[in-house]
Amino acid sequence: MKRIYMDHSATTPVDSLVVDAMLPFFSEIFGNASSLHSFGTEAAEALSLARKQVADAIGALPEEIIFTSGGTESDNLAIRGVVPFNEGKKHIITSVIEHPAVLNTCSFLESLGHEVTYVPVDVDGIIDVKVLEESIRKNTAIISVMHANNEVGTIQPIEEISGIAKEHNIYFHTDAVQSVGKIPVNVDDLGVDMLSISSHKIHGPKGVGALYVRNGTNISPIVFGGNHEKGMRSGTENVSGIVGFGKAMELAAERLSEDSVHMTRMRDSLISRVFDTISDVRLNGHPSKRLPNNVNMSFKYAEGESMLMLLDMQGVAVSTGSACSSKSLKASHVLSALRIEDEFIHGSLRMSLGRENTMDDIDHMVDALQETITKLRAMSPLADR
Amino acid sequence: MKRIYMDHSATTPVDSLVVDAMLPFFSEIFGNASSLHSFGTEAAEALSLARKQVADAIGALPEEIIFTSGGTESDNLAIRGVVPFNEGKKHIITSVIEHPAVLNTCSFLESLGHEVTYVPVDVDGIIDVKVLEESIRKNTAIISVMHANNEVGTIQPIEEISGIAKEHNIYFHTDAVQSVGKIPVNVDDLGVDMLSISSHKIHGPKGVGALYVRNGTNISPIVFGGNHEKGMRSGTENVSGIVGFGKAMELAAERLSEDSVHMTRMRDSLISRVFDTISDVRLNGHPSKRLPNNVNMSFKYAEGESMLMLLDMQGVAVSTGSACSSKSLKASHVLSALRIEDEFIHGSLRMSLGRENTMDDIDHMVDALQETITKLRAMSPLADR
Amino acid sequence: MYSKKVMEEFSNPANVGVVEDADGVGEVGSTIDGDIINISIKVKDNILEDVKFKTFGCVVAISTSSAVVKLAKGKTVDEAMALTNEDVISYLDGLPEGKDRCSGFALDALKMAINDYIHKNK
Amino acid sequence: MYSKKVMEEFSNPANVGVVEDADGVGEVGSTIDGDIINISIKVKDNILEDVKFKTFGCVVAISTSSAVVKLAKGKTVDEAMALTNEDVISYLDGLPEGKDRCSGFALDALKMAINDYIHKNK
Ligand SMILES: Cc1ncc(COP(=O)(O)O)c(C=O)c1O
Ligand SMILES: Cc1ncc(COP(=O)(O)O)c(C=O)c1O
Ligand code: FES
Ligand code: FES
Repeated sequence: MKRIYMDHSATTPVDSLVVDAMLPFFSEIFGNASSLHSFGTEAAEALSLARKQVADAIGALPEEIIFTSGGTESDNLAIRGVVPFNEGKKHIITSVIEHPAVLNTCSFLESLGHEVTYVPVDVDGIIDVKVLEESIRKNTAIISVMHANNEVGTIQPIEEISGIAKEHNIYFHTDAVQSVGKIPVNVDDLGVDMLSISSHKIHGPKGVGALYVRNGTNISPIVFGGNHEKGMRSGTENVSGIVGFGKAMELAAERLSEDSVHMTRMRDSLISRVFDTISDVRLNGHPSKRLPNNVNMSFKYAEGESMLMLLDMQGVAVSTGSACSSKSLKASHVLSALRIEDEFIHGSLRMSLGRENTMDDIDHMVDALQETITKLRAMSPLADR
Repeated sequence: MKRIYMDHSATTPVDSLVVDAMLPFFSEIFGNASSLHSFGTEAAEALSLARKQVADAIGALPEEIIFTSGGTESDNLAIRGVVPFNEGKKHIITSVIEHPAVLNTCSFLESLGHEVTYVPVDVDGIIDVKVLEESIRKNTAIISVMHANNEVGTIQPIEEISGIAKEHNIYFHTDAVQSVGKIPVNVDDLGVDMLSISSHKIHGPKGVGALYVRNGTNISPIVFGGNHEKGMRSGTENVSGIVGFGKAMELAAERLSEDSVHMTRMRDSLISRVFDTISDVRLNGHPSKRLPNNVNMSFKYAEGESMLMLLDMQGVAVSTGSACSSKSLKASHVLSALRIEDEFIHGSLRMSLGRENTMDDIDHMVDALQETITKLRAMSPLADR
Repeated sequence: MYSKKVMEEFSNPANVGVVEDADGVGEVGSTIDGDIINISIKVKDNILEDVKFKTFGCVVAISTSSAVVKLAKGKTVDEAMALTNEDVISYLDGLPEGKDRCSGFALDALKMAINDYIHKNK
Repeated sequence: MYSKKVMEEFSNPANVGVVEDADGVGEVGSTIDGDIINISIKVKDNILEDVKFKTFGCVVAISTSSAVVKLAKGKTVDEAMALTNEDVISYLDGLPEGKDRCSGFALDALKMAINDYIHKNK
């Protein structure tokens, strides 16, 4: 059976060029980058190159890159890192549709006595900039709004928000985990002080990421030890992982225009063909301000997990926005924030495209989806009411 | 030039069997272990196997293993993790010769108002158990003492200390980053509640580690997000890294007796040949209670960095306990704690052996060392006084 | 995650539909919650001659619906009323931890249908 | 990390030793600190005819010692006294950041030796 992977927002296959770049760093150039001998300096040089590759891809300076264990840690570091430098500033502004890495970091800080404003979004998932601006207080330490949403792909007006933050002299962080490699991400154009990236979302290895921290932005670490990464992130550097991440960032930048054209074509074709062939369906997220690789649609009379599993049996891998945590079948906080109607909210599918998908995959996907929906609707007591 | 690596306490080359185990997990079995589809379940199964491999190697249960980004994060998680569950218990006991991952975590907690007792060691590096016991207070939350020291290789009486901790109903954590794969490490024999491991010290990949947390031990996370690792460590799991780590743990356990015999033979030969051929030298650390792979010796009239660099030019990679941080030529906190005399403290070398070293390497090392010491002593104004 | 048996019942469910001229009907759930299970029965000589289901819901909801219907079919009213959650779960070779939310719904719907039948025939 | 020139001077230092019948001697450092630089000079017709060093210390200490001695040799007393840290560092094609602790010691030792000579010949 042909297997088609359309869950690139969850993770991506590592590009073969990235694997090739990593391979020498397991058993040949294996030194600890902190060691003074030649095994160490070789490793340190590899880190320098990767740091430059990451920096170049987002228009930053190498010294502004802190390597972390992934997007989650980067988000934690950005938000918790500024707190000690803002004695008395105990207010944080973020959006209701952030990734759990941001939301749960905020709840943690709330448990320590910080206050957090969660700014709402409109039905397309765009943050209410007016509410955001109004919620700024004298003691606001940081604003954190994601560049593009991982579930519905909506792209936020980051330039506008960063302008507001700058006006009020507040640090601004954006989670760009989903946008890097899909749309242009330049720290100066975006006007951000901090920006999170994750390697495994851009065909790099898992367990690596970075936080961009603009020169002059004071943060303190959240992991303590041997003072690696200029003291901002202790722990022996994951050299092979960072080398792969650097290569993946280089490739992402090089291929951005080609990749985004290719993904946009597939995305638009998939959306229009689903609308053409399946009834009672809606597109979730913004119709145009969305990632080129994100298709999030809801189907009446079909439940997310069931669709996902039937599709999987046909070799097609996608994701759903509804999840069962035993006590309840929870709709995702993002779809809820977009105020999706009850009949649609439990029947959402996210089909996230990648560089290696083809138009053939789209055909296959539409066929599998039709079969799946037909089958589930035939079973549903709601479909014929 | 033949290159000889004798810095295995800093990091190790990844075993080729480990690399082989990892390779399929980059571009073939690349799913996110949280995904419900088959790409995801394949990844989740790989994690389960690795969790069992790690658990089995230390006599633990799979559910007692939390994967982290390395030894540093494991140490942070262990010590900071118990704090929120010990309201009012604001006292920590550790030793003066811990790794910076423990010491700097403790200083961080001190900055938050916690109190830390740093128990001294004797001239061989063995912790003063009597002082440790006497420093226990009503509000002691945790005792953290490393299993074996990374610089001088001294092995601590962990069973004795854990017995004391148990008697007083205090959580006990040990940093076993250096001992795993070199001496037996069994969580029940050691009687520990928590134990840190790092993959790259045992021929596994960098950027992965684990914290063993005994069932019933309450800790809270230090990285927040999607609640991976049962909520104890958020962030998409580094599947390929964890698979490699699992394999490395399996190999470490399988080869333990063979490896330790081999390393002990090389160690003892290296030590006695250095004593035989070079004057004014001392062995740092305990003469017998030391890791089979650790040789730490100090040479009068020769400075550490200079020795290291001359050896490196002869293709031999070792490490030194003295480091220049610009303002001062700092002797390591470990050597200082062992009260090594001034003439010896800046002239220390750590030669840490690995599975792949041979008796030939020892010959080569002794020759290179003799040449190095001769050269530096000829230059030293002290040697002929 | 799911047992083979669960996936079998889920992907090839038998007895989907609504029994014609049903003697009893039971329905559990709502769209807000994300699942609805409808079970209808035909009873003859105190025996559940025909049982059918229609389910909107997760894998567990669908597979337990199919299982419950199979288990109930051919049984007497009393035997069917005596069916337990454990019967259903063991028929399915177990359900994964944390996925027990929907596991009782199908049985609830069956019993509701039987009660409906009993009530109507009192 | 270190420039080629630093490693050259470090691994092949010239003029190691103590000048016989030295006209001036300078010594900086202590075993506690971890480095000692000893420089001895022979002066003839106001020119540093011979300069030698003995150094216990790090790569920077040794390479700057060798560099200072090479720079001073053949110079007049005044020229040698005018040597700056920058002269030494540029001769070595730079020193890595954070490794500047020992960079001035060798020059200090040289000037101490020259002052010793001047003092003795007053
Ligand atoms: C928007 C966003 N932020 C953060 C993360 C977390 O990154 P990582 O998986 O590297 O921990 C993800 C992905 O899981 C994401 O989609
Ligand atoms: C004793 C000890 N603990 C902790 C660590 C930190 O582990 P990692 O390098 O995986 O962060 C090391 C090694 O650096 C170590 O030797
Ligand atoms: S929603 Fe059906 S079992 Fe969880
Ligand atoms: S100790 Fe010599 S430069 Fe640092």
